[in-house]
Amino acid sequence: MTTNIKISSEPLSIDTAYQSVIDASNGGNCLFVGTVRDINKDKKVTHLDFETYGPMAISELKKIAVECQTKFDITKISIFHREGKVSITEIAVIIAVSSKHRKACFLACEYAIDQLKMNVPIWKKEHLEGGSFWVGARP
Amino acid sequence: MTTNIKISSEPLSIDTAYQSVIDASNGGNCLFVGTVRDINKDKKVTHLDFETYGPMAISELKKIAVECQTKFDITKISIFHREGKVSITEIAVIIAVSSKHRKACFLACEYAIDQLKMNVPIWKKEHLEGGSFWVGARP
Amino acid sequence: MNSDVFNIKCFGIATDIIGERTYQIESNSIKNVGELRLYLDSKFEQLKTLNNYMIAVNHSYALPEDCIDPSDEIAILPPVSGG
Amino acid sequence: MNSDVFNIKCFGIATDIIGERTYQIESNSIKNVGELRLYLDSKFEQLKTLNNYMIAVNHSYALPEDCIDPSDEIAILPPVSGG
Repeated sequence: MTTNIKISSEPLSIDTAYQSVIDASNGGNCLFVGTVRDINKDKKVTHLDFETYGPMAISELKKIAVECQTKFDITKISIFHREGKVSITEIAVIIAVSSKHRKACFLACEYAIDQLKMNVPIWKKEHLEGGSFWVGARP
Repeated sequence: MTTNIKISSEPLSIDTAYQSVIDASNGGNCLFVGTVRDINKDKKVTHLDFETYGPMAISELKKIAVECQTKFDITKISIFHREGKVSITEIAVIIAVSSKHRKACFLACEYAIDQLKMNVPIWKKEHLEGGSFWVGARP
Repeated sequence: MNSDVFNIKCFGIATDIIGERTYQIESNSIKNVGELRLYLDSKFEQLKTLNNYMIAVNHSYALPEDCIDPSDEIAILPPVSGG
Repeated sequence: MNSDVFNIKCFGIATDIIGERTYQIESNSIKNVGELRLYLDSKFEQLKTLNNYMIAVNHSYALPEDCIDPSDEIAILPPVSGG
Protein backbone atom coordinates (compact mmCIF):
# COMPACT_ATOMS: atom_id res chain seq x y z
CA MET A 1 0.00 0.00 0.00
CA THR A 2 1.42 3.34 -1.07
CA THR A 3 0.04 6.75 -0.27
CA ASN A 4 1.36 10.11 -1.40
CA ILE A 5 0.01 13.24 0.23
CA LYS A 6 1.13 16.72 -0.72
CA ILE A 7 0.03 20.29 -0.09
CA SER A 8 1.90 22.66 -2.34
CA SER A 9 2.01 26.31 -3.30
CA GLU A 10 3.45 25.32 -6.70
CA PRO A 11 1.38 24.10 -9.69
CA LEU A 12 0.35 20.45 -9.40
CA SER A 13 1.42 17.95 -12.06
CA ILE A 14 -1.01 15.34 -13.33
CA ASP A 15 1.92 13.36 -14.66
CA THR A 16 3.58 13.26 -11.24
CA ALA A 17 0.31 12.11 -9.67
CA TYR A 18 -0.16 9.44 -12.33
CA GLN A 19 3.45 8.21 -12.09
CA SER A 20 3.07 7.88 -8.34
CA VAL A 21 0.24 5.35 -8.63
CA ILE A 22 1.03 3.24 -11.69
CA ASP A 23 1.84 -0.35 -10.93
CA ALA A 24 2.47 -3.29 -13.26
CA SER A 25 -0.08 -5.35 -11.34
CA ASN A 26 -2.84 -2.74 -11.71
CA GLY A 27 -4.95 -2.17 -14.81
CA GLY A 28 -7.20 0.64 -13.59
CA ASN A 29 -6.16 4.20 -12.83
CA CYS A 30 -8.61 6.95 -12.02
CA LEU A 31 -7.67 10.59 -11.64
CA PHE A 32 -9.86 13.39 -10.43
CA VAL A 33 -8.57 16.84 -11.28
CA GLY A 34 -10.36 19.79 -9.73
CA THR A 35 -9.81 23.06 -11.57
CA VAL A 36 -10.77 26.64 -10.80
CA ARG A 37 -13.90 27.82 -12.62
CA ASP A 38 -14.28 31.32 -14.02
CA ILE A 39 -17.89 31.69 -12.95
CA ASN A 40 -19.51 30.63 -9.67
CA LYS A 41 -23.16 31.32 -8.94
CA ASP A 42 -23.29 33.77 -11.86
CA LYS A 43 -20.36 35.78 -10.58
CA LYS A 44 -17.08 36.22 -12.39
CA VAL A 45 -14.19 34.76 -10.42
CA THR A 46 -10.73 36.27 -10.82
CA HIS A 47 -8.80 33.76 -8.70
CA LEU A 48 -8.93 31.73 -5.50
CA ASP A 49 -6.88 31.66 -2.34
CA PHE A 50 -6.59 28.43 -0.38
CA GLU A 51 -5.72 28.63 3.28
CA THR A 52 -4.77 25.34 4.93
CA TYR A 53 -4.25 24.17 8.46
CA GLY A 54 -1.14 22.36 7.25
CA PRO A 55 -0.38 19.60 9.77
CA MET A 56 -4.04 18.74 10.35
CA ALA A 57 -4.83 18.83 6.62
CA ILE A 58 -1.99 16.38 5.95
CA SER A 59 -3.21 14.18 8.78
CA GLU A 60 -6.82 14.21 7.50
CA LEU A 61 -5.68 13.52 3.92
CA LYS A 62 -3.66 10.52 5.16
CA LYS A 63 -6.73 9.24 6.98
CA ILE A 64 -8.73 9.45 3.75
CA ALA A 65 -6.00 7.61 1.83
CA VAL A 66 -5.84 4.83 4.40
CA GLU A 67 -9.63 4.62 4.59
CA CYS A 68 -9.81 4.24 0.80
CA GLN A 69 -7.34 1.37 0.97
CA THR A 70 -9.43 -0.28 3.65
CA LYS A 71 -12.80 0.20 1.98
CA PHE A 72 -11.83 -0.45 -1.66
CA ASP A 73 -9.61 -2.93 -3.43
CA ILE A 74 -6.94 -0.41 -4.42
CA THR A 75 -3.21 -0.44 -3.84
CA LYS A 76 -1.99 3.11 -4.45
CA ILE A 77 -3.47 6.53 -3.87
CA SER A 78 -2.06 10.04 -4.12
CA ILE A 79 -3.76 13.25 -3.04
CA PHE A 80 -2.24 16.61 -3.96
CA HIS A 81 -3.80 19.96 -3.00
CA ARG A 82 -2.72 23.50 -3.79
CA GLU A 83 -2.46 26.28 -1.23
CA GLY A 84 -2.20 30.03 -1.70
CA LYS A 85 -3.32 31.82 -4.85
CA VAL A 86 -4.69 29.69 -7.68
CA SER A 87 -5.81 31.14 -11.01
CA ILE A 88 -8.72 30.24 -13.31
CA THR A 89 -8.28 26.79 -14.97
CA GLU A 90 -5.37 25.98 -12.69
CA ILE A 91 -5.50 22.73 -10.76
CA ALA A 92 -6.64 22.97 -7.14
CA VAL A 93 -6.61 19.25 -6.36
CA ILE A 94 -5.56 15.94 -7.91
CA ILE A 95 -6.57 12.54 -6.62
CA ALA A 96 -4.99 9.56 -8.35
CA VAL A 97 -5.87 5.96 -7.52
CA SER A 98 -4.82 2.66 -9.02
CA SER A 99 -6.40 -0.74 -8.64
CA LYS A 100 -6.25 -4.14 -10.24
CA HIS A 101 -9.75 -3.80 -11.68
CA ARG A 102 -11.35 -0.53 -12.65
CA LYS A 103 -14.47 -0.36 -10.47
CA ALA A 104 -12.46 0.08 -7.27
CA CYS A 105 -10.38 3.00 -8.53
CA PHE A 106 -13.51 4.94 -9.56
CA LEU A 107 -15.19 4.31 -6.21
CA ALA A 108 -12.10 5.22 -4.20
CA CYS A 109 -11.36 8.35 -6.23
CA GLU A 110 -14.88 9.69 -5.84
CA TYR A 111 -15.01 8.77 -2.17
CA ALA A 112 -11.68 10.54 -1.57
CA ILE A 113 -12.78 13.84 -3.16
CA ASP A 114 -16.12 13.70 -1.33
CA GLN A 115 -14.35 13.19 2.00
CA LEU A 116 -11.75 15.84 1.21
CA LYS A 117 -14.47 18.39 0.58
CA MET A 118 -16.22 17.50 3.83
CA ASN A 119 -13.40 17.02 6.32
CA VAL A 120 -10.03 18.41 5.35
CA PRO A 121 -9.22 21.78 6.96
CA ILE A 122 -8.71 23.81 3.80
CA TRP A 123 -10.58 27.04 3.12
CA LYS A 124 -11.25 28.62 -0.23
CA LYS A 125 -11.53 32.38 -0.57
CA GLU A 126 -13.15 33.31 -3.85
CA HIS A 127 -11.99 36.59 -5.36
CA LEU A 128 -14.64 38.14 -7.57
CA GLU A 129 -14.51 41.33 -9.61
CA GLY A 130 -16.33 43.17 -6.83
CA GLY A 131 -14.78 41.69 -3.68
CA SER A 132 -13.97 38.39 -2.04
CA PHE A 133 -15.57 35.91 0.33
CA TRP A 134 -14.93 32.63 2.13
CA VAL A 135 -16.81 29.88 0.28
CA GLY A 136 -19.47 27.94 2.18
CA ALA A 137 -18.91 29.73 5.48
CA ARG A 138 -22.38 31.20 5.77
CA PRO A 139 -25.84 29.94 4.79
CA MET B 1 -19.95 20.05 -26.80
CA THR B 2 -16.50 18.80 -27.76
CA THR B 3 -15.49 15.23 -28.41
CA ASN B 4 -12.05 13.91 -29.29
CA ILE B 5 -11.72 10.35 -30.48
CA LYS B 6 -8.42 8.78 -31.42
CA ILE B 7 -7.07 5.32 -32.14
CA SER B 8 -3.31 5.37 -32.27
CA SER B 9 -0.34 3.05 -32.62
CA GLU B 10 1.80 5.57 -30.73
CA PRO B 11 1.91 5.95 -26.92
CA LEU B 12 -1.04 7.88 -25.50
CA SER B 13 -0.49 11.09 -23.54
CA ILE B 14 -2.48 11.80 -20.41
CA ASP B 15 -1.55 15.44 -20.71
CA THR B 16 -2.95 15.65 -24.25
CA ALA B 17 -6.16 14.01 -23.06
CA TYR B 18 -6.42 16.37 -20.11
CA GLN B 19 -5.65 19.47 -22.18
CA SER B 20 -8.38 18.47 -24.64
CA VAL B 21 -11.11 18.62 -21.98
CA ILE B 22 -10.17 21.48 -19.66
CA ASP B 23 -12.52 24.40 -19.77
CA ALA B 24 -12.65 27.55 -17.67
CA SER B 25 -16.32 26.93 -16.95
CA ASN B 26 -15.74 23.38 -15.66
CA GLY B 27 -14.46 22.47 -12.21
CA GLY B 28 -14.47 18.67 -12.45
CA ASN B 29 -12.21 16.55 -14.62
CA CYS B 30 -12.12 12.78 -14.41
CA LEU B 31 -9.63 10.61 -16.26
CA PHE B 32 -9.64 6.86 -16.54
CA VAL B 33 -6.33 5.40 -17.63
CA GLY B 34 -6.26 1.69 -18.44
CA THR B 35 -2.80 0.16 -18.31
CA VAL B 36 -1.47 -3.27 -19.22
CA ARG B 37 -1.07 -5.61 -16.27
CA ASP B 38 1.84 -8.03 -15.93
CA ILE B 39 -0.29 -10.87 -14.58
CA ASN B 40 -3.72 -11.99 -15.71
CA LYS B 41 -5.45 -14.99 -14.16
CA ASP B 42 -2.15 -16.09 -12.59
CA LYS B 43 -0.30 -16.04 -15.89
CA LYS B 44 2.63 -13.80 -16.69
CA VAL B 45 1.83 -11.44 -19.55
CA THR B 46 4.66 -10.24 -21.80
CA HIS B 47 2.65 -7.77 -23.89
CA LEU B 48 -0.69 -7.22 -25.64
CA ASP B 49 -1.70 -6.73 -29.23
CA PHE B 50 -4.82 -4.71 -29.99
CA GLU B 51 -6.56 -5.29 -33.28
CA THR B 52 -9.20 -2.74 -34.20
CA TYR B 53 -11.89 -2.48 -36.82
CA GLY B 54 -10.84 1.11 -37.38
CA PRO B 55 -13.77 2.94 -38.98
CA MET B 56 -16.39 1.10 -36.94
CA ALA B 57 -14.41 1.52 -33.70
CA ILE B 58 -14.21 5.29 -34.32
CA SER B 59 -17.92 5.36 -35.06
CA GLU B 60 -18.80 3.42 -31.88
CA LEU B 61 -16.50 5.60 -29.76
CA LYS B 62 -18.20 8.71 -31.13
CA LYS B 63 -21.58 7.22 -30.24
CA ILE B 64 -20.39 6.68 -26.66
CA ALA B 65 -19.08 10.25 -26.45
CA VAL B 66 -22.36 11.68 -27.71
CA GLU B 67 -24.37 9.39 -25.44
CA CYS B 68 -22.34 10.58 -22.43
CA GLN B 69 -23.11 14.18 -23.33
CA THR B 70 -26.80 13.35 -23.58
CA LYS B 71 -27.03 11.32 -20.37
CA PHE B 72 -24.74 13.37 -18.12
CA ASP B 73 -24.16 17.05 -17.51
CA ILE B 74 -20.71 17.16 -19.12
CA THR B 75 -19.34 19.38 -21.85
CA LYS B 76 -16.15 17.73 -23.09
CA ILE B 77 -15.05 14.15 -23.51
CA SER B 78 -12.01 12.54 -25.13
CA ILE B 79 -11.46 8.84 -25.74
CA PHE B 80 -8.06 7.60 -26.89
CA HIS B 81 -7.26 3.92 -27.54
CA ARG B 82 -4.04 2.23 -28.58
CA GLU B 83 -3.76 -0.31 -31.35
CA GLY B 84 -0.96 -2.76 -32.15
CA LYS B 85 1.60 -3.91 -29.63
CA VAL B 86 1.36 -2.47 -26.11
CA SER B 87 3.82 -3.36 -23.34
CA ILE B 88 3.30 -3.91 -19.61
CA THR B 89 2.36 -0.69 -17.72
CA GLU B 90 1.81 1.13 -21.01
CA ILE B 91 -1.50 2.90 -21.48
CA ALA B 92 -4.13 1.04 -23.51
CA VAL B 93 -6.94 3.56 -23.11
CA ILE B 94 -7.58 7.05 -21.74
CA ILE B 95 -11.00 8.54 -21.15
CA ALA B 96 -11.07 12.17 -20.06
CA VAL B 97 -14.26 14.01 -19.17
CA SER B 98 -14.92 17.48 -17.85
CA SER B 99 -18.03 18.86 -16.25
CA LYS B 100 -19.13 21.87 -14.27
CA HIS B 101 -19.66 19.80 -11.11
CA ARG B 102 -17.74 16.66 -10.27
CA LYS B 103 -20.45 13.99 -10.00
CA ALA B 104 -21.21 14.08 -13.73
CA CYS B 105 -17.61 13.61 -14.85
CA PHE B 106 -17.21 10.49 -12.68
CA LEU B 107 -20.47 8.99 -13.94
CA ALA B 108 -19.70 9.73 -17.59
CA CYS B 109 -16.12 8.47 -17.37
CA GLU B 110 -17.15 5.17 -15.84
CA TYR B 111 -20.08 4.78 -18.22
CA ALA B 112 -17.79 5.42 -21.20
CA ILE B 113 -15.22 2.77 -20.23
CA ASP B 114 -18.00 0.26 -19.46
CA GLN B 115 -19.57 0.87 -22.89
CA LEU B 116 -16.20 0.79 -24.62
CA LYS B 117 -15.45 -2.63 -23.16
CA MET B 118 -18.84 -3.96 -24.23
CA ASN B 119 -19.37 -2.48 -27.67
CA VAL B 120 -16.32 -1.11 -29.42
CA PRO B 121 -14.78 -3.48 -32.01
CA ILE B 122 -11.32 -3.79 -30.53
CA TRP B 123 -9.73 -7.14 -29.72
CA LYS B 124 -6.98 -7.83 -27.26
CA LYS B 125 -4.53 -10.65 -27.83
CA GLU B 126 -2.67 -11.48 -24.67
CA HIS B 127 0.87 -12.72 -25.13
CA LEU B 128 1.99 -14.95 -22.27
CA GLU B 129 5.32 -16.63 -21.70
CA GLY B 130 3.91 -19.88 -23.13
CA GLY B 131 1.75 -18.65 -26.01
CA SER B 132 -0.97 -16.18 -26.82
CA PHE B 133 -4.75 -15.99 -26.92
CA TRP B 134 -7.63 -13.67 -27.78
CA VAL B 135 -9.10 -12.37 -24.53
CA GLY B 136 -12.73 -13.17 -23.77
CA ALA B 137 -13.37 -15.00 -27.02
CA ARG B 138 -14.23 -18.33 -25.49
CA PRO B 139 -16.07 -19.32 -22.31
CA MET C 1 -15.68 -7.59 -58.05
CA ASN C 2 -18.35 -10.16 -58.85
CA SER C 3 -21.77 -8.78 -57.95
CA ASP C 4 -22.86 -11.88 -56.02
CA VAL C 5 -19.68 -12.26 -53.98
CA PHE C 6 -19.80 -11.16 -50.35
CA ASN C 7 -16.49 -10.03 -48.88
CA ILE C 8 -16.55 -10.70 -45.15
CA LYS C 9 -13.95 -8.99 -42.99
CA CYS C 10 -12.66 -11.11 -40.12
CA PHE C 11 -11.23 -9.84 -36.81
CA GLY C 12 -9.60 -11.27 -33.71
CA ILE C 13 -10.15 -14.97 -33.22
CA ALA C 14 -12.47 -15.07 -36.26
CA THR C 15 -9.42 -14.62 -38.49
CA ASP C 16 -7.83 -17.68 -36.85
CA ILE C 17 -11.00 -19.78 -37.23
CA ILE C 18 -11.75 -18.76 -40.80
CA GLY C 19 -8.11 -18.64 -41.85
CA GLU C 20 -8.37 -15.41 -43.82
CA ARG C 21 -8.67 -11.68 -43.14
CA THR C 22 -11.31 -11.36 -45.84
CA TYR C 23 -13.47 -14.36 -46.54
CA GLN C 24 -15.39 -14.52 -49.81
CA ILE C 25 -18.80 -16.12 -50.20
CA GLU C 26 -20.32 -16.53 -53.60
CA SER C 27 -24.04 -16.83 -53.09
CA ASN C 28 -27.33 -15.72 -54.55
CA SER C 29 -29.34 -17.09 -51.66
CA ILE C 30 -28.00 -15.05 -48.71
CA LYS C 31 -30.34 -12.08 -48.31
CA ASN C 32 -30.01 -11.13 -44.67
CA VAL C 33 -27.72 -11.34 -41.64
CA GLY C 34 -29.52 -14.38 -40.21
CA GLU C 35 -28.90 -16.34 -43.39
CA LEU C 36 -25.26 -15.28 -43.41
CA ARG C 37 -24.85 -16.53 -39.84
CA LEU C 38 -26.41 -19.87 -40.69
CA TYR C 39 -24.03 -20.20 -43.61
CA LEU C 40 -20.98 -19.30 -41.51
CA ASP C 41 -22.00 -21.54 -38.59
CA SER C 42 -22.39 -24.53 -40.89
CA LYS C 43 -19.09 -23.87 -42.63
CA PHE C 44 -17.04 -23.07 -39.50
CA GLU C 45 -18.11 -25.23 -36.58
CA GLN C 46 -15.61 -23.47 -34.30
CA LEU C 47 -17.59 -20.23 -34.45
CA LYS C 48 -19.99 -22.02 -32.08
CA THR C 49 -17.24 -22.32 -29.45
CA LEU C 50 -17.15 -18.52 -29.12
CA ASN C 51 -19.01 -16.47 -26.56
CA ASN C 52 -21.28 -15.47 -29.41
CA TYR C 53 -20.20 -13.21 -32.27
CA MET C 54 -21.82 -10.28 -34.03
CA ILE C 55 -22.15 -9.27 -37.65
CA ALA C 56 -21.54 -5.63 -38.55
CA VAL C 57 -22.98 -4.12 -41.73
CA ASN C 58 -21.52 -0.81 -42.89
CA HIS C 59 -19.90 -0.18 -39.49
CA SER C 60 -23.01 -0.86 -37.41
CA TYR C 61 -24.08 -3.88 -35.41
CA ALA C 62 -26.69 -5.75 -37.45
CA LEU C 63 -29.71 -7.85 -36.49
CA PRO C 64 -30.59 -11.21 -38.13
CA GLU C 65 -33.43 -9.62 -40.11
CA ASP C 66 -31.24 -6.84 -41.57
CA CYS C 67 -30.88 -7.23 -45.32
CA ILE C 68 -27.44 -7.43 -46.88
CA ASP C 69 -26.10 -7.43 -50.38
CA PRO C 70 -22.57 -7.77 -51.77
CA SER C 71 -22.05 -4.00 -51.93
CA ASP C 72 -22.29 -3.76 -48.11
CA GLU C 73 -19.21 -3.76 -45.90
CA ILE C 74 -19.74 -6.83 -43.76
CA ALA C 75 -17.63 -8.00 -40.81
CA ILE C 76 -17.57 -10.86 -38.31
CA LEU C 77 -16.99 -9.48 -34.83
CA PRO C 78 -16.05 -11.98 -32.13
CA PRO C 79 -16.54 -10.85 -28.51
CA VAL C 80 -14.76 -7.51 -28.12
CA SER C 81 -12.06 -6.98 -25.50
CA GLY C 82 -10.81 -3.41 -25.82
CA GLY C 83 -9.89 -1.17 -22.93
CA MET D 1 3.85 31.04 27.83
CA ASN D 2 1.52 31.45 30.76
CA SER D 3 0.23 28.05 31.87
CA ASP D 4 -3.44 29.10 31.94
CA VAL D 5 -3.45 30.88 28.58
CA PHE D 6 -5.08 29.05 25.68
CA ASN D 7 -3.72 29.92 22.23
CA ILE D 8 -6.48 29.39 19.71
CA LYS D 9 -5.51 29.23 16.04
CA CYS D 10 -8.02 30.83 13.67
CA PHE D 11 -8.61 29.93 10.01
CA GLY D 12 -10.66 31.19 7.09
CA ILE D 13 -13.56 33.39 8.07
CA ALA D 14 -12.82 32.80 11.77
CA THR D 15 -9.73 34.99 11.40
CA ASP D 16 -11.92 37.79 10.04
CA ILE D 17 -14.50 37.41 12.83
CA ILE D 18 -12.01 37.14 15.67
CA GLY D 19 -9.59 39.62 14.16
CA GLU D 20 -6.43 37.64 14.93
CA ARG D 21 -4.65 34.56 13.60
CA THR D 22 -4.00 33.38 17.16
CA TYR D 23 -6.48 34.36 19.80
CA GLN D 24 -5.47 34.14 23.45
CA ILE D 25 -7.84 33.24 26.26
CA GLU D 26 -6.70 33.49 29.84
CA SER D 27 -8.94 31.21 31.82
CA ASN D 28 -8.89 28.68 34.64
CA SER D 29 -12.48 27.66 34.10
CA ILE D 30 -12.38 26.24 30.54
CA LYS D 31 -11.86 22.51 30.91
CA ASN D 32 -13.35 21.05 27.76
CA VAL D 33 -14.28 21.87 24.16
CA GLY D 34 -17.92 22.56 25.03
CA GLU D 35 -16.90 25.22 27.54
CA LEU D 36 -14.52 26.76 25.02
CA ARG D 37 -17.32 26.97 22.45
CA LEU D 38 -19.66 28.64 24.96
CA TYR D 39 -16.92 31.17 25.72
CA LEU D 40 -16.23 31.89 22.04
CA ASP D 41 -19.92 32.10 21.11
CA SER D 42 -20.58 34.65 23.87
CA LYS D 43 -17.52 36.70 22.94
CA PHE D 44 -18.01 36.59 19.14
CA GLU D 45 -21.67 36.72 18.18
CA GLN D 46 -20.80 36.42 14.51
CA LEU D 47 -19.60 32.84 14.97
CA LYS D 48 -23.32 31.99 15.18
CA THR D 49 -23.85 33.26 11.63
CA LEU D 50 -21.60 30.48 10.30
CA ASN D 51 -22.77 27.14 9.00
CA ASN D 52 -21.43 25.70 12.23
CA TYR D 53 -17.73 25.51 13.10
CA MET D 54 -15.54 22.82 14.61
CA ILE D 55 -12.82 22.82 17.22
CA ALA D 56 -9.68 20.81 16.56
CA VAL D 57 -7.45 19.66 19.38
CA ASN D 58 -3.95 18.47 18.46
CA HIS D 59 -4.90 18.15 14.77
CA SER D 60 -8.06 16.12 15.33
CA TYR D 61 -11.71 17.11 15.33
CA ALA D 62 -12.86 17.34 18.94
CA LEU D 63 -16.20 16.71 20.65
CA PRO D 64 -17.72 19.03 23.30
CA GLU D 65 -16.82 16.58 26.09
CA ASP D 66 -13.14 16.34 25.09
CA CYS D 67 -10.89 17.84 27.75
CA ILE D 68 -8.45 20.58 26.84
CA ASP D 69 -5.65 22.35 28.59
CA PRO D 70 -3.35 25.19 27.54
CA SER D 71 -0.63 22.82 26.32
CA ASP D 72 -2.95 21.50 23.58
CA GLU D 73 -2.88 22.88 20.05
CA ILE D 74 -6.39 24.21 19.59
CA ALA D 75 -7.95 25.61 16.43
CA ILE D 76 -11.28 27.05 15.30
CA LEU D 77 -12.28 25.51 12.01
CA PRO D 78 -15.09 27.21 10.09
CA PRO D 79 -16.86 25.12 7.40
CA VAL D 80 -14.14 23.70 5.15
CA SER D 81 -14.18 24.33 1.40
CA GLY D 82 -11.16 22.60 -0.10
CA GLY D 83 -11.07 20.78 -3.40
